[in-house]
Amino acid sequence: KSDITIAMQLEPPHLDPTSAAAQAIDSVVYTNIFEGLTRFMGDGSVVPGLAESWEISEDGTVYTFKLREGVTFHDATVMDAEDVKFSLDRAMAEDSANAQKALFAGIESVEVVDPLTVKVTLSEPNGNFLFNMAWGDAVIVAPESIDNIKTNPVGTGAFTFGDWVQGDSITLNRYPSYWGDQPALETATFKFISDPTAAFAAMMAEDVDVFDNFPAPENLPQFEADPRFQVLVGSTEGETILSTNNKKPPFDDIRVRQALAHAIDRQAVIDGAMFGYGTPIGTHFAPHNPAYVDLTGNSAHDPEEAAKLLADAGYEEGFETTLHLPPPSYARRGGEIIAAQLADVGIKAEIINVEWAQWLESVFKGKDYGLTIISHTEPMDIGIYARPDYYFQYDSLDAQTLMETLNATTDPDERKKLLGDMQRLIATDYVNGYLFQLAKLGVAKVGVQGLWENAPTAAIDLTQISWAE
Amino acid sequence: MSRNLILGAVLSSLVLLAALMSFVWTPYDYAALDIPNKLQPPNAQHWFGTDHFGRDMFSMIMVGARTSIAVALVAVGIGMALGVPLGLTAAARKGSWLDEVIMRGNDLVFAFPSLVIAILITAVFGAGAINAIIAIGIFNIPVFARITRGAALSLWEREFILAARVSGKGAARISAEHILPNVANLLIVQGTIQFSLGILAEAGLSYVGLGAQPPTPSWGRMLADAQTMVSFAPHLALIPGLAIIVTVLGLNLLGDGLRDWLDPRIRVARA
Amino acid sequence: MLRYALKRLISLFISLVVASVVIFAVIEVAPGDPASFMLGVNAQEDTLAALRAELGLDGSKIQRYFNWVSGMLVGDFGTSYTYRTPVSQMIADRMWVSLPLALYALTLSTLIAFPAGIYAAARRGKPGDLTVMGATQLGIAVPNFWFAMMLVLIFAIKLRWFSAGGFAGWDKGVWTGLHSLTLPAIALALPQAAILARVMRSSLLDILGEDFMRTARAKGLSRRQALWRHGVRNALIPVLTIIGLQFSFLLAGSIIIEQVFYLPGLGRLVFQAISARDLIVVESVVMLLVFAVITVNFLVDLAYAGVDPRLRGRS
Amino acid sequence: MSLLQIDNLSLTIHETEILKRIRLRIDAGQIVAVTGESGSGKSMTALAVMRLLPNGAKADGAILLDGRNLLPLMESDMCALRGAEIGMVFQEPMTALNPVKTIGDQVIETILIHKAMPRAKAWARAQEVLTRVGLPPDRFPLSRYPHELSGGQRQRVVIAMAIALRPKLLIADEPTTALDVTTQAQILELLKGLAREYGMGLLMITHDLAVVADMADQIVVMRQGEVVERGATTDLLNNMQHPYTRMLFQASGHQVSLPDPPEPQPLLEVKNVIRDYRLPRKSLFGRSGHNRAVDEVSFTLNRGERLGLVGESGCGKSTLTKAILGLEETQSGDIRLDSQPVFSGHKPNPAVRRKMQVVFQDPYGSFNPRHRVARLITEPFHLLDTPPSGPERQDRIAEMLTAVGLRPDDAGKFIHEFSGGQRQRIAIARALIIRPELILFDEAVSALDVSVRAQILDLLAELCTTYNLTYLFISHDLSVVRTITDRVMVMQAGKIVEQGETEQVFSDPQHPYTRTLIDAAPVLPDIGTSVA
Ligand SMILES: Nc1ncnc2c1ncn2[C@@H]1O[C@H](COP(=O)(O)OP(=O)(O)OP(=O)(O)O)[C@@H](O)[C@H]1O
Ligand SMILES: Nc1ncnc2c1ncn2[C@@H]1O[C@H](COP(=O)(O)OP(=O)(O)OP(=O)(O)O)[C@@H](O)[C@H]1O
Ligand SMILES: [Mg+2]
Ligand SMILES: [Mg+2]
Repeated sequence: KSDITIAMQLEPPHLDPTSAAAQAIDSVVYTNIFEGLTRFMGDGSVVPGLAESWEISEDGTVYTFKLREGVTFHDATVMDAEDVKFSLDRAMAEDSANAQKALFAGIESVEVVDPLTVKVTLSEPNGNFLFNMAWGDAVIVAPESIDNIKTNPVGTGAFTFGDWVQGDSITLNRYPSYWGDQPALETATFKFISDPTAAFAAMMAEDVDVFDNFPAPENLPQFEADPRFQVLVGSTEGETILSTNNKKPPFDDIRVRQALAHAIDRQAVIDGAMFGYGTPIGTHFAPHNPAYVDLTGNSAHDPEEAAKLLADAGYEEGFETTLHLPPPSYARRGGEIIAAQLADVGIKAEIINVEWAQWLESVFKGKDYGLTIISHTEPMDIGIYARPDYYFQYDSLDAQTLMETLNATTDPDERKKLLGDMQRLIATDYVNGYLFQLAKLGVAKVGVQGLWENAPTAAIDLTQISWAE
Repeated sequence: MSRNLILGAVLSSLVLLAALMSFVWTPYDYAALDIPNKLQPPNAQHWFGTDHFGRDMFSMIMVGARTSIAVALVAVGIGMALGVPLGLTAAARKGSWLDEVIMRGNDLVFAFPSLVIAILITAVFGAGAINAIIAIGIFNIPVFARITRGAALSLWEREFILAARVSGKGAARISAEHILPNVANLLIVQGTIQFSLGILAEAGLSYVGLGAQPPTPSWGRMLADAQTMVSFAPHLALIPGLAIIVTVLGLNLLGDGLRDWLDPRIRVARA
Repeated sequence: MLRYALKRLISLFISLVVASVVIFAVIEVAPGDPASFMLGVNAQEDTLAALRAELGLDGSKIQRYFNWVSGMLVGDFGTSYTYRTPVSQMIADRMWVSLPLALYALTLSTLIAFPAGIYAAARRGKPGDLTVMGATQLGIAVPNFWFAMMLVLIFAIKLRWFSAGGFAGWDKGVWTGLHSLTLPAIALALPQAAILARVMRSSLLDILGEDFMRTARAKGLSRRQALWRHGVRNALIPVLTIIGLQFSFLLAGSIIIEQVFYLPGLGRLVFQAISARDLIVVESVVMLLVFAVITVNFLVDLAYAGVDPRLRGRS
Repeated sequence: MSLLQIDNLSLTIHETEILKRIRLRIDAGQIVAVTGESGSGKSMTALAVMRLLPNGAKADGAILLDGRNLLPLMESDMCALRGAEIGMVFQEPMTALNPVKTIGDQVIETILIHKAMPRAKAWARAQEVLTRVGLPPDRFPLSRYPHELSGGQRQRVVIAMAIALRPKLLIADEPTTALDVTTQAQILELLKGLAREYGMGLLMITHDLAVVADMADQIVVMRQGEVVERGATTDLLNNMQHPYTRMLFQASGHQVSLPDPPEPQPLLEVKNVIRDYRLPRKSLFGRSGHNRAVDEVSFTLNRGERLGLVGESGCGKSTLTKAILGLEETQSGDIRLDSQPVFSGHKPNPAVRRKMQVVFQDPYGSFNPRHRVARLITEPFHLLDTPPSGPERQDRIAEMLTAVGLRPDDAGKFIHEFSGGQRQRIAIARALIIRPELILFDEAVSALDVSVRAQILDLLAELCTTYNLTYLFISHDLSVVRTITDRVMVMQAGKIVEQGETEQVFSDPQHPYTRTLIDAAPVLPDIGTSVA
């Protein structure tokens, strides 16, 4: 069997990973259709992609990439250094619509040395540069096919774009002239099923072979009990937190934020909202990362302590605030539980369910909120705590200097230590309520092999997938 | 009194009773979570079992009845309060531009896809019971306007209206004194039907997450929450589903029964 | 004739203009920015501005309204903000699901409702009537999404006669297409059939009380013959109105059912577009639906004339 | 053996006794008229013969058609008889035909349902019977729909359907009550002709005694489900045995005597009044036209005078009433009461309006069923600047109720608690309560039973003496107008074609239309002498 149907919850709006934030785009195209200079592996490591190798100058500002030979785009044109320069320049440009433009902010210039060599000069050293180049937003595209990239993506990956039945499915086909090993699959169909019930039904009825990121954790025991299916539980980069508006009274008082942290029973949230799937976190960092520090004890569930802290802060009667909840069920369900837990210590949080567009507008941009629940899925994004204008409005000089030092540091041990300091800083400042690391819950038919268990980035790497004999 | 009327009245008042009762007593706090005891099937402690957060379903159904009734009732109220005067006016000014404007306006509202507009309204103003009421209420206006106008038009042809006009009464006065009381029956019957539709609409909106917001329970949201759990905790979907069915059924039967009961032909025969 | 058609057209036109203003106004005040929705939390201000310019969101509202309306007049519904494909093509694609689904459901409901309504009317007050009427009461009371859930549970998961949802597309054959629309169509049709059967019954009962039915019996027609030859056609007029209303409802009102069965129909398109703030799609689809309803009403008016010669023109 | 013989027919509907041991016989070619007050069971008798009784009806006794008892027959056998052996014509021609089928189809259906002949022949037969009833296919093609015919023409179609297979027995249940007098005369003539020509037995139900006397060979008088008297027409008319029969015939020809009118002194002046109605579109694509309901009407009504207005249905009588009352604006012309216009500046003139009141045809429909009598009859107080209140109001109510022959304590009742005649009395009380100078009676007695009608006419005459009434009495019933007015106007198609002293106009009509009208109206033979 060489075809597979993979379901996912959201449909990509279009197929250009370099001009939208939608993760669904990456799920379909990342490493399948488009590739970057470097790429993520399932375990989160960054390995060479279209760049076979690279050299980094002494001061860490010049990267010279050696490109693979014989790489062609699906329209048979050759991928060379010009394409790399084009792609990076396009992402950095004035009128670029790249959702992660910050990834390219440090690039000063891109030079074509020869058809297979590109030299990228940074304005200052950046320890994350290779990691940044592995993002879906940094894939290499070709000027010839850029005009229709949104509906007819042409990349260098192992699969070519086949067909898109809007609202229903996208089909990819094997690219015979792929530079690397030929994948086991001939065709792959991505099906979009947003409704959790429908997801369950589709899986049960065996309409689909794999469900990437199954939306209803409550159904997993049934799949586990069913010999037809396998359940893959892994981790994502999603730190799920109770974001707190640090500038809005009473949350500008650290005692109130600490009270909040002690009022929450993480395990209850994980059990109730995620049916047990998820790892408790005590700071904004992924537990599977070697640099992770377990700080959950710092904000252990202790309603009495919380009440005491509130009284200290002058809120013995509690107070009222809002809790904005975006659509995903971790937020909606988690929100109900947290609201109930907060109510126990006297905080009356009015639940306001919002759509993403509203969330972006009023919470993220307008900063008009008290509390909100959200999973921060970008990998290694602790840097947001150094941005005082970020929506939770944490303005700490310590954090900002720490991050600056970190960015300029390339030594792994030193970086690890700095990351640990940063984690401790935000945990003891109780910037946000830290809940759990979102689990990646995959369901597949028995016999499907090579699925990513973890999700360092939103990707469904078809090249690794195959059917057992 | 027909069987329909009695059955309908019994079912409806059962639901109403549960709703009223919930203000003073529920077996448990409807909002109290008890996650270790989640998803219990109906048993002696929890008559309707517990939901995915361990909340008592019986208490939630009682309080949910309150939500459903409140939303549907106010929505019908809006529809009547605006629709009936519009219908009376249109009938009183039959054939004038005012009549034309009112009726075309009605057609236009009818032409809008109601659910889409309801979703839009909640997108604009945020999800919540009040906005659900408005969204449902708007589409009740033309229903009542049309019914009122239709009935009023035939009343305006009646000789007793002519007699009132001979007595020098103006259109507004006649509408209030003679037309309104005579269309009241019809409005009551239609009211119960719209009420039951309102309950379904509220459930539908809550089902897509646009009705009353948690922790206020609502039958539609209970159903939505239950969706993924039907296969292993069917009571989660069955109970609110049956609650909706019983209520709507009760109201429909009540409406049907009232229609027969209030039918003038039968009334005269009884007198 | 010409005058009438003209009057009808003018009123249709005014309705559409008013509708377009209302739709535009409602949608434009909705909070949320399509550009930031597209670009997510890490987007930079300049990127957002660039995208907004690209989408044509930087002009004034009034200007945008006129662009939209004038585009529609020449059949150009604009380009979707999120999908970046022509809206007209997206609508056309979805129409191929929604329209057949609506027709399928309507056919089913008619096929159920007509015999049921006629049967009940013919047996007024007898156990058969009471049974049918009881069933219709229940049919109206059951929320269709709940019914859909039960259908999936039984027919897709337990019995596996149908797939749980999704739409295979027409290119795999009409039968496959219909097969995948069957459960949704049933879920949609049931409440509609209940309503229709009731209307059919009461309309028929009204007709049965008419003098001409007695005349027909006096000619020697049996009860059944009189019912079929003289009753049904006359009873059709109120039934037609309801069918017209139902069709409009089915076209747009199946959002929830499309959601449950993850069908790529118009309803879900609007639903998604609203949450993605793909304003142009929402505006155009709602506009189209309003247009469809008004047109269907017009067609129903014409159908009246087909059924009732009193409404036909005299030559 | 008689054609139809009904023996001891009893009928109950849901345990209520409707018919009590009815006996009746009809011979071939004979016309038997069944008469009696409303609700006496005439229609039920006919329906029992057809076996088309309402649900819950149980019939006992025997109905023999050519000696064969119909009551125990199977339904399918009855179907074979209906239309073929027994034809029936109903009262309402407007609704007796299926609006969505052509007249041809409907006539042919009778023939085809009995499989009497092939379609082509059936077609020819349909044309033949339609011609026979006065609808020749060249002028009235079979493809016409009922709505394209007038009431009289539709009734002819119904008759054509009933006689298409030349049944032995034709039952006609009030076949002409919905038609105007001239059309009525034609239809009755047609039925009579058919009965003679085809030798059919005709069972004709009517409450119009003049029609009965004119047509029937035999008369059957029914009352409360019983046959009280029967006999050959001339015998019965000359020798009525039962007091009910006598009462019925007397009431039909009831005469009242009015006081003499005072000196002419104009009260109401109507000059060149025109009233047009915009017609609704005739068809989906048609354009709307105009209908001139009142055309250049002028007349004067003097104080204390009783003026009659006659004319057939739809000639514009009610429209004129509304114009006089100032309920609707006229297109041109001038209406003045006491030399003041009823309409000034597009608004009714309240000062004038309070001097007029009206009594309508339908004694039930002209009252709001939800109000009590006291409120109903005091509604005109709204016209007064200072309406009486408290005990004064009570007194006025009591006075009025007494004046119309009711009791003061009836004021607390609802309208449905009264009989038709009492209701019309209440309507008159309402009209009188503000002592108007002019009362308009628009078909005020047409909906009443003959005996009740006689009482109301007496009441009017009495009130004329006590209150010195001035009124305009509108009716299509010439005999009533003749006795209750001093002067009369004849209206045709919106125009007044003749006016003059009542007796004069009736005894010596000048205008041809007046003559047709008087000729067409069936008259009761003078039976005053023969009443014992
Ligand atoms: N469907 C019915 N159910 C019960 N009672 C009925 C029904 N139809 C008629 N009746 C009653 O039967 C009685 C006789 O009615 P019928 O119609 O024969 O009177 P009629 O003499 O024809 O009167 P009219 O002159 O008003 O037509 C009346 O008292 C009436 O109330
Ligand atoms: N509201 C109206 N709109 C249009 N035409 C009308 C209206 N009222 C009456 N007509 C028409 O005006 C004409 C006169 O009607 P009107 O009611 O005055 O007749 P009428 O003499 O009182 O008849 P009847 O004896 O049947 O009461 C009729 O042709 C009628 O169809
Ligand atoms: Mg009768
Ligand atoms: Mg009249």
